[in-house]
Amino acid sequence: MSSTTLKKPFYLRPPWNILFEFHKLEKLTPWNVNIAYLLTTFLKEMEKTGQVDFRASGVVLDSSALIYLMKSKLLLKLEEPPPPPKPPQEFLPPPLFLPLRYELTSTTIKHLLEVLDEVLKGEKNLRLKKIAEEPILPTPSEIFPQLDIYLMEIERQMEKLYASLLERVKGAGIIEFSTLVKNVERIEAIRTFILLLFLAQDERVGLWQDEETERIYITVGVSSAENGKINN
Amino acid sequence: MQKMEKLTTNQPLQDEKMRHELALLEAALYVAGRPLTLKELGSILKTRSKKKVKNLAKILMEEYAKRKSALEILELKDERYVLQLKADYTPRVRRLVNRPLLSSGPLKTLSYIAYRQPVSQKKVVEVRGHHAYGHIKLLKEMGLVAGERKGRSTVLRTTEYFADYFGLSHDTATMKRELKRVFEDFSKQEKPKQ
Amino acid sequence: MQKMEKLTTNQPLQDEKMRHELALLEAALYVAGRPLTLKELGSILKTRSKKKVKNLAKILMEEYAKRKSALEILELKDERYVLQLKADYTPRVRRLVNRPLLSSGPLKTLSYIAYRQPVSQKKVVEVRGHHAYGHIKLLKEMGLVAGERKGRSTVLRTTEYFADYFGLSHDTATMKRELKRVFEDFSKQEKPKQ
Repeated sequence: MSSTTLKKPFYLRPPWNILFEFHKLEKLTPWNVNIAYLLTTFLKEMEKTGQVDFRASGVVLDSSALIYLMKSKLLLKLEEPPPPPKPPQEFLPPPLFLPLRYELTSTTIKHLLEVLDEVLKGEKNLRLKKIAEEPILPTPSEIFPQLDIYLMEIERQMEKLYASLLERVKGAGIIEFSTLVKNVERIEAIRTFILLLFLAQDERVGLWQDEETERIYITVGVSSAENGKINN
Repeated sequence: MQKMEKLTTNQPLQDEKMRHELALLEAALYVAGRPLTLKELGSILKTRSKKKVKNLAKILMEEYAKRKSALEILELKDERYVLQLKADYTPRVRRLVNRPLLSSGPLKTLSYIAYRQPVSQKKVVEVRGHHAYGHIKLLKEMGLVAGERKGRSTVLRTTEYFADYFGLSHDTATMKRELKRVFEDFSKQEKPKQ
Repeated sequence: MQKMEKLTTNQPLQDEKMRHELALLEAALYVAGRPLTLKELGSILKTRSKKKVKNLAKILMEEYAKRKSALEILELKDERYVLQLKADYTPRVRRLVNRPLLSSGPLKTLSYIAYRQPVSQKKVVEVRGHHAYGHIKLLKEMGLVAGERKGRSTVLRTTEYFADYFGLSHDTATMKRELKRVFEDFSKQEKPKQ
């Protein structure tokens, strides 16, 4: 043996070295380690050589405890019921692709058009509903896309009002605004007035206001030249 | 073809009539895309003779079997006939089908249920995972699988519609034997490719 | 058959390969039930050679023409091929056809898209209600409608399959004119009844 071996304390040689090399200890089967023998011979050797080292004794104590711990853990494990035998691998059949069959379908272009008819009616209603929900004068950003529909609607209302005016004055004559909007809601009265403004602009009716009474009069079926203009 | 020629060599008119009837049967099976009964087929041929329809259907089946077509005509248990694509071709052309088909997940669940039936829903979910709940719902909606409450658990099995769809026996034991054969054929085909 | 034998007498393996390819073509045309392009057919045969596909399609067409089948394979003017029932047979078997292409909800959504296309998905949902999301998904799955992202919105239009199914032009503008015309004729016919 070389001199370096001689300088090493006895307990770093086998069989005691196992108690000082923890990484090896953990890999051992604890049942293969005879702790009683190792400890007895360790003490005897220490006495014999006179190399009394309490740090070494401490490490030996620690290692022994560790081996006991490993043994007791194994014992506890043995107490546990054995794991159930693994069930035989379940046979998983491959996916069952449904047979492919061509099937002529009964839908014709006539069906498509029948339902299209309904859908377009729905679309129209939606558009009208939207118009009704919108303020009479839409915000500028919305004017452009809606302009045509909006104007169309105004024109329709103008015609309606004009027809009703003609009927009420029996062809030609004057009617007072308050009479026209009697028993109608305020908002409806305002709408009627706006429509009258449009009609007046087209020179189809004349509007004028009595300065004293502030009453508004509408002339229908009389040429605009004969009509007074609205007085402010 | 040979058989037909033998039968009708001396009857050219008869032969032509038969060809027309065979074509009508083919047309009926093609457009229906589902199994048709002898009665339904008879009504297309304007005959009440089930025997006649059966004979013609057999001839058409044989003709299809002879030419190495991708299509087949099968006779199902209860004297119904169906024209369909041979199963071997399904994986290759599936993506051309213009209607929603079941994807392979639900189809795997279906084959498991078919193979193990009657089988508890719990077992199916255990083997196929939690997605199987959705698959089972879908398969029930399609009428391929039916569930029956037994105490606290649900037992699943395939329906008669399922058996018809695949041209399998309505008898569970026989069907399972038939399916086993289908799966074995399938694995044989699949393996060399991979 | 004769042609094939001549081509491949000395190549039994080649012959078998070709038979398989012909069957694949047949399978593709059968399940699609609509005209397929050379490209689509090529993708099923796993070839990029349009010439090869065309040759095979021609052979299959001839085979179909030879046997007096109720089915025919036609070549359309834009090099597309379709397997279909010969028109003569339609009236006789029409009453076996009872499954609609779509139920009424999705069909309505489809008709609206066809009439207003290209139309934003938002607009479709606005007019048809929230169910339309499901309808659009289905229509896409069935290859009747295609969607294209444009900025933050999706623009929907019908596909060639849609045009083929209803016998309309592939060109959107022409199709819309056709639809409008048919629709107007239809409305005129309908009104006197009411």
